[in-house]
Amino acid sequence: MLRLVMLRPAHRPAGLPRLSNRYSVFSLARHALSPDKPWPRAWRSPEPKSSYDVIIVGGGGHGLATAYYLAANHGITNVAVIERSYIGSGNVGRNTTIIRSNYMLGGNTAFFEHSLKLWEGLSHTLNFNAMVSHRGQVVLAHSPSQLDVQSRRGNIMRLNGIDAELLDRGEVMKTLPYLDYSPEARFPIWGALLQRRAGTVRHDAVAWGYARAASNLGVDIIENCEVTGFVVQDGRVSGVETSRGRILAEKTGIAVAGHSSHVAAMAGLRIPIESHVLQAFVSEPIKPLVHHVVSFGAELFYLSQSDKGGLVFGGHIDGFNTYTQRGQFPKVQSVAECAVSLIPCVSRLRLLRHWGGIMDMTPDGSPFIGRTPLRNFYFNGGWCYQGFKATPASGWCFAHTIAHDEEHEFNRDFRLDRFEAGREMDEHGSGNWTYKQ
Amino acid sequence: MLERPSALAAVLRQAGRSGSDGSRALRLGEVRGWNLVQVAAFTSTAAELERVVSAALGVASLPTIGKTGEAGARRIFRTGPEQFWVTAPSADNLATRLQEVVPATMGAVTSLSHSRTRIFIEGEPAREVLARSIPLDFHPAAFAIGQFALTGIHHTPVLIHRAAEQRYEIYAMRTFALSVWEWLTDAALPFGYQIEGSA
Amino acid sequence: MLKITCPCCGERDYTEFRYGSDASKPRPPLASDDRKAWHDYVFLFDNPKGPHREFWQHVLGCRQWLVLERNTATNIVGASRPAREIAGK
Amino acid sequence: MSAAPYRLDQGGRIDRGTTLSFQLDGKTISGLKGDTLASAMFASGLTLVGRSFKYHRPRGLLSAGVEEPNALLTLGDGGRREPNIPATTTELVDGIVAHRQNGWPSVEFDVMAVNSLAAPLFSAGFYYKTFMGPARKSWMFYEPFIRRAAGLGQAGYERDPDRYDTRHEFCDVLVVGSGPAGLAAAITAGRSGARVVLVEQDIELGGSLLSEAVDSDAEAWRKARLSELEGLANIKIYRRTTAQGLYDGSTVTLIERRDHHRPDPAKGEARQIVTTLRPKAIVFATGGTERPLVFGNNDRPGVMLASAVRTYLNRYAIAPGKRAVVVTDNDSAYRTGFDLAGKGIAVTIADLRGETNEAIGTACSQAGIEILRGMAVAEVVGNRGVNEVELAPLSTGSSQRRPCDVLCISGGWSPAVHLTSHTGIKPVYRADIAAFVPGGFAPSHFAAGAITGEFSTNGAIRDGLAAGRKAASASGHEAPGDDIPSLAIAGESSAIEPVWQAAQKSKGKAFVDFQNDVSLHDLAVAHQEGYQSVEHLKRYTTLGMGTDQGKTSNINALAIMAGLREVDIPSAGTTTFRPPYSPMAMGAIAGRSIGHHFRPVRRSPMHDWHIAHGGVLTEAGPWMRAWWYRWAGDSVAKAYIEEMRLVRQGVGIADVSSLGKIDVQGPDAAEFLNRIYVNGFAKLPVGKARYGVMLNDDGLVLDDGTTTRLSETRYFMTTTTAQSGEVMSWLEFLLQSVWPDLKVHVSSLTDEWAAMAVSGPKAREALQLAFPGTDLSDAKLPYMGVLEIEAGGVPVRFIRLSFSGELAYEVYTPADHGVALWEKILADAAPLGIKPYGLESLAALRIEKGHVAGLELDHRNSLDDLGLGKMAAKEKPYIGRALRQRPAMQAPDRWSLIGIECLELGKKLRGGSILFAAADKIEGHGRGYITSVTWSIELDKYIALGLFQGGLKHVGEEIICAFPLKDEQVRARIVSPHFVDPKGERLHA
Ligand SMILES: Cc1cc2nc3c(=O)[nH]c(=O)nc-3n(C[C@H](O)[C@H](O)[C@H](O)COP(=O)(O)OP(=O)(O)OC[C@H]3O[C@@H](n4cnc5c(N)ncnc54)[C@H](O)[C@@H]3O)c2cc1C
Ligand SMILES: NC(=O)c1ccc[n+]([C@@H]2O[C@H](COP(=O)([O-])OP(=O)(O)OC[C@H]3O[C@@H](n4cnc5c(N)ncnc54)[C@H](O)[C@@H]3O)[C@@H](O)[C@H]2O)c1
Ligand SMILES: Cc1cc2nc3c(=O)[nH]c(=O)nc-3n(C[C@H](O)[C@H](O)[C@H](O)COP(=O)(O)O)c2cc1C
Ligand SMILES: [Zn+2]
Repeated sequence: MLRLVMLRPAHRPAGLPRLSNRYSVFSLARHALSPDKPWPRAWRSPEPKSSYDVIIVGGGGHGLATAYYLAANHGITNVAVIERSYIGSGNVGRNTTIIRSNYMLGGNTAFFEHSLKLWEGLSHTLNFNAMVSHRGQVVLAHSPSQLDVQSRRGNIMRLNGIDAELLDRGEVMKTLPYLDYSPEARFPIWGALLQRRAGTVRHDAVAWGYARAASNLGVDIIENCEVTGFVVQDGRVSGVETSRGRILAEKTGIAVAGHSSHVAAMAGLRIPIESHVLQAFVSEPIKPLVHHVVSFGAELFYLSQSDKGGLVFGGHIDGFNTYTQRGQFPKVQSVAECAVSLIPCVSRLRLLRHWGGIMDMTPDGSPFIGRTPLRNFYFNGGWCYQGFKATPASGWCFAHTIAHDEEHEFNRDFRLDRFEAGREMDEHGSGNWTYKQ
Repeated sequence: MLERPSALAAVLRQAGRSGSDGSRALRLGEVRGWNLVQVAAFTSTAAELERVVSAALGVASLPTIGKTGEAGARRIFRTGPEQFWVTAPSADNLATRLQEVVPATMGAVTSLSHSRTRIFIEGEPAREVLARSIPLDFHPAAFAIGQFALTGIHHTPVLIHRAAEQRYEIYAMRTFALSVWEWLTDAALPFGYQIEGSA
Repeated sequence: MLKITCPCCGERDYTEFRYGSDASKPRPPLASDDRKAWHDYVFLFDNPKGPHREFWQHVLGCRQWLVLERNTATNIVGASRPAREIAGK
Repeated sequence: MSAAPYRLDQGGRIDRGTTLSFQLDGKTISGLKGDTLASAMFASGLTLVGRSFKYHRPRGLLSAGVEEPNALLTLGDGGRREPNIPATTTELVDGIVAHRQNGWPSVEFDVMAVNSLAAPLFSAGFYYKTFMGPARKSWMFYEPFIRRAAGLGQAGYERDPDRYDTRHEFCDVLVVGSGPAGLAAAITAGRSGARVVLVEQDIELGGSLLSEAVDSDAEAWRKARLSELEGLANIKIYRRTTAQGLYDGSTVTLIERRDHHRPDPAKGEARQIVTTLRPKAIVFATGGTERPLVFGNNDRPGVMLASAVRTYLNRYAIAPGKRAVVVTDNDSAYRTGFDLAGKGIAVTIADLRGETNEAIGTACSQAGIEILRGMAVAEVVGNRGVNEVELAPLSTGSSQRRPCDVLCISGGWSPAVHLTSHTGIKPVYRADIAAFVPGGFAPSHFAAGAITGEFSTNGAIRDGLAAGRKAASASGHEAPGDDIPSLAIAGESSAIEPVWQAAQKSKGKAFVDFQNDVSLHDLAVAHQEGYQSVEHLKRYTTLGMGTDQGKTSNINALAIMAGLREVDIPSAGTTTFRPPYSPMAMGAIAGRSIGHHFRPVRRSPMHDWHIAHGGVLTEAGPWMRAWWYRWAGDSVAKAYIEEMRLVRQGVGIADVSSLGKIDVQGPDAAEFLNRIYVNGFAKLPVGKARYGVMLNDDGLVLDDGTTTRLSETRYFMTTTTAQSGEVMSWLEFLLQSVWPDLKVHVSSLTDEWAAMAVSGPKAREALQLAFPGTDLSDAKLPYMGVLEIEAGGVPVRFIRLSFSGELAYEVYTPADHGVALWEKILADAAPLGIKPYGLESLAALRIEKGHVAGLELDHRNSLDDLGLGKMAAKEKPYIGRALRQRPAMQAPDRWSLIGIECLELGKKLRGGSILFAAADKIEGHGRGYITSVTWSIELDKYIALGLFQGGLKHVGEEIICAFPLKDEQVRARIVSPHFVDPKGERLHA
């Protein structure tokens, strides 16, 4: 599998804009010297055509990446991305931006590592600085058996050519001196799994960068256009109904994350997803304080510091399905409890803002990318907590699947019907969450 | 009867702590020497069970949820649609009595005497301490004397009963009792508290 | 704060409850070996944007399972009933 | 020169009797009680409050309230260090240590100011366009510089010594804000007898009235209202308390600041308290915020909001200088002119509007105020302060210069619609007042005063009265008809003709967002590049993303963008308002649920005994459990071996009280168990125990344990420690919502019974010594048998089953008697050398025996994976049967349970090792992994349990256990997981 990753020109600088609007320190200088010379639009804002070869529903990270790779890798440029609001208005624009490839199940490891490799070259590929920061992620273990579980993960990573290091308590203390190592700590720190190549990415830039590069390759990005239905005839989808009229397409793919069930239902599909709200939190901007992505092991909680200076926190879903992009205060409290218990010095930092995003939760915590019971109709969703890091590979694989009407081996196991076969992909062994909210 | 060491034995030996103004406006401790029996009907036998149990306890009817019923030294809490908790002094062989009147076909009688630790908190700031622990309205009008609620303190289930104007009794799970105690005394810190009754 | 009215205990914070997902799915009879039916029951969701009928259990309370009507587009909660009243229906 | 050159010698709401002093960048500065840090600095002539974020431009006070974008200080030091605190909202108390931010070496001489030379390079989004080369990961090189340049204040690594608390509160009516509207609402609602809570972020009640002269009618009115408030016992007043967010279910979070009390954590005093308030009805009376005007160098120190100047003048008795210029597009700013003139300050008002209301005009000439109509700012002369302003006509005419020390600006007012928008109700635009007002309200929510666009004091009072009455009745109370005296304030007027960008002709950068240095030019760039949606604009330029959340900049920005797009303001829309209204400390949100109190601890009845007798405890979920005992060694590695030996060769006792225990009662109990366990329970005889496994509906293993039949209708079920809660809820779900017809009742007995395992060849002897009168012979109590006795009036239950594989008994007694029984067995059986053993050896012993536990029961495995397939009954239905049959779950090559023995002396097996067949290339995902490992005292080698592709089909085959994290590979062999006593003879001994 890995060799395959090498062969693929993952970061081939496809879709490099015409020199005139290529970004560089020189273009900045040019514009600085002649302030009246306007910058070109980052992406075109065309009227929708009456038909396309491929329509991608959803202008989030995955939809835009899919459009880009359709054009860049498969030469399919007569493509429209249809977004009901502004691009990046969904989870790509509201997530805690962590990227990593510490996955241990067969179906996951290669996919997420492929994604991390694509991240590594992304700013170059797109000629848009997405601030891909490989600052490293430390996943803490609070008991010997948790350390064993981390070890299994780390070993799989190493066996697949992915960087991973096991830290003992002392090494964690050196790396993250500000954690609570006192006897006061409710859950002592035993060690951790470190992936140095993991890190964060400037989330909005991912949407804009893919949009710009795709647009430069001829993809139409159509904002403020809501898909309200699909044109379905005897088991085949041939277009979409939108708030701006009917648009036909050879092939249609949906990548609408939290709205997956809702949109799939328009095509008569019932899928294994429930939509839950996940909250995120940011503190006031401060000078550099936390230099890694830190993940708590006692409860689902993680934080990192954005380049702008805010500490960005994330936790668990609120725990009931909803389509409102706002959370409940008790979850804000439990996240603050985790933050202060893990890193006592954040006590005096102030929460600036908190918000929510609609998460497409699946019973086993793994996503779907592939064909559907309907012909020429493809589905991408069910990303749970992990879709941001997946963005490049997801778009890459979804584009492949749509172009060849066949799953790539990277997304072979992300099938919509895997539960019928009994092929759950429970990466974290948390079991079917629908029993255990 | 063997003496029964308390789940709070260690802390009950302490004296308490003075609050920010040097006084001890609260009294905390554990109520000892009582038993707890749970009696529950099956959906279809609810009415029948209420009849025989109220007869056995010598009350006209069993209380509705939220209100306690008194039968001599015994106190009755409805803890579910057709489930009751009855407390009584240790001497009272309540469990046996109820087992006699409630056949297995009618319901389940379960002794829970050791399952719960009964913590009391008393004094003017008690309500504020509860406000810092439980998401319920303890305004005297909203939570009258004799009322009780099944709720949680610090993530653990409790039954809280307003026993008097400024006295609340908290039935906490035995295995979590010390945690609940630590939580309450920590909340009580600014007001000061005297620990009563040593184990 | 989502507030849920427990048919037994009255109105409480949702934090006293445990969510149990969609309550409108027909559960196949125990004896059924119909894998398709069981698969649909266990793994598929309507997950509607709007009125939703769902299970909750009052774990920090009377431990009753109940069925709540809630609008997932607004989080506005409606009526709740003891789960057993709709059992099998 | 006096300590406070700008302080007037009369007026203001400061207590001239009480001088307080604080440190700013090491210098001692004094102020008066009633000052904020900002007013104290201002009074003492300190007008340079900080440096700007990007260009490090000198900045002064813009406002006098929460909206302040510039005057952010770092307060305190050590663990109390707190960055980004607005000087305008910090009440002055003695001894505050403050530092200005973002200037190096000092705010006065900031070398980074060179940035402003390169300003053209740093236009909106510049960092998306560069820092990409030369290499693929180049950002890793640039990022540290960018990070250091970004951020505002510097936080420290020390632990916060202060204490915080959280609480819950309920009331009938909440009134947010104590201006004229809020006061009127609170009093009206209060008169109805409703439980009213009034919250005000300021230290005093009165809102905008606090900016009125102390000898005014307004002040008299305010005092009268306060005394009525004090008289109403049912009104609870929270000062220094901000309503931070409105959440679903009409819940509001409050944060109360008590810093001025200097709370002492040692005495349990909280520095800040967060309250989750659940009002039945709410009146939002949050007022409004004045907007700046956008023109060149509008960020110079000395350029201030007109209303703020009035506040400093009237509330803090500060004269901002000798000469003032006021620039406005609306009437409200004139009152600043009047009040300044009243203090003998020369005032010129430049009104952007062509003509203005006559009455005001005449009033001005009477007050000796010069009015220049249709004029805009062309140039602000001065760098660290304002010396002169050049005013240019918007249409024709000649420009004028006016020397001045302060430039008061007003671009109109924005109602504080934050809270009312938090639950998703978008505010709507009203062109007549050029402002967004709440777009609607949830049931029993109301608003009054400036938040609704009612900008007159009297109107606000009327509004408040009406809203207070409505709120009272929404909460089930009726307010009496009584009125509230009205209050007419002379010169109050708010007519406006908005001029969103008054910059056409002006020199220098025109700032829209002061804190994030977002200028008019940046908006233009964003527009050119297509970041035109207000949300894109915000994210691309960071406009409104600072600590002030754009309170002074958002509306200007979206109006300007609407202009660039040539659409109207409503179709441009606002960005989303999110909590908190103003930043709040993480520590305050967490309250006391931190450190030891982070989560509750669950303790066994024998907890204290273990500690007192050399037990070393460890976390197991919520539980603290005895891990190993010092009698057996000085480290877990040594001790668990000794403890194993104890059990294999003699007898030991272990605390297993954490096992889930469930009482299952009723005529249908047998049927119920028969449905939930894969194996049959219908025919289990009374007095017998049986091991059972439960599946979830999905056919994967949920839990295992033994269930004992105590009588025809009563069973005693045990579950694993980890799953006890899950199983309990699951059983209740089935009984209540699937099979309500079954006559079965379940209740948790986990807390009721203490449990101990007495294990080892001498276990029977040991118990016999403890219970001489009881016949424990194999005949009386065979394997899987149960015996219930009374010993000294205490019930004791023996269940003969074994986790270790040795002759063993689980002994149960009511929890309070746990220690007594435990000690009795230890004492009576002492001659046999009985000792306690802990979790580590417990686990090691079960590995030797091949019992699956937590690490194998990880929700991924099927019955067959765990080698338990044969347990499943053929005929009877049980939960999970259907989905257990899914093809992939029946596949022959699934990973299933195996035993592993180490083949290399001196090497150890490790949990988490990946397994390969001897011939395999060591890469990829292998054929399985190790779940649990122990040293086997029976076999004198490391052994393990694990899952392997094809499982026991491969018994005898050699495998490689790879642990690349430590660069280890160990040769091992697949064997039966039952390492000791495969035939189970010891069990039956
Ligand atoms: C708070 C939070 C934190 C997270 N943290 C992380 C993290 O740290 N790491 C990580 O890897 N993942 C994280 N995730 C998950 C990740 O953000 C998502 O899985 C991922 O962004 C989903 O893919 P997307 O970007 O395509 O979705 P989105 O950005 O949501 O795109 C879906 C788009 O579809 C559009 N759409 C919906 N319905 C229609 C319609 N009818 N017509 C047209 N368009 C429509 C939406 O408007 C939206 O723009 C987090 C998620 C949240 C909410
Ligand atoms: N254009 C104008 O002339 C104009 C514009 C706005 C206001 N005003 C004046 O303002 C007054 C309006 O009265 P009002 O009562 O509506 O507003 P107000 O400004 O007098 O009072 C609002 C109060 O609410 C408080 N507040 C705001 N948000 C809060 C929160 N989240 N938590 C706690 N407290 C919060 C503020 O601190 C303030 O004290 C009138 O006197 C009017 O003259 C005039
Ligand atoms: C990684 C990250 C960092 C953020 N940093 C800030 C910030 O510094 N200031 C701010 O106001 N908002 C910040 N936000 C939150 C956004 O303002 C916004 O709330 C979020 O993208 C959700 O959009 P919405 O609130 O418009 O629904 C950040 C968001 C993310 C995902
Ligand atoms: Zn209840």
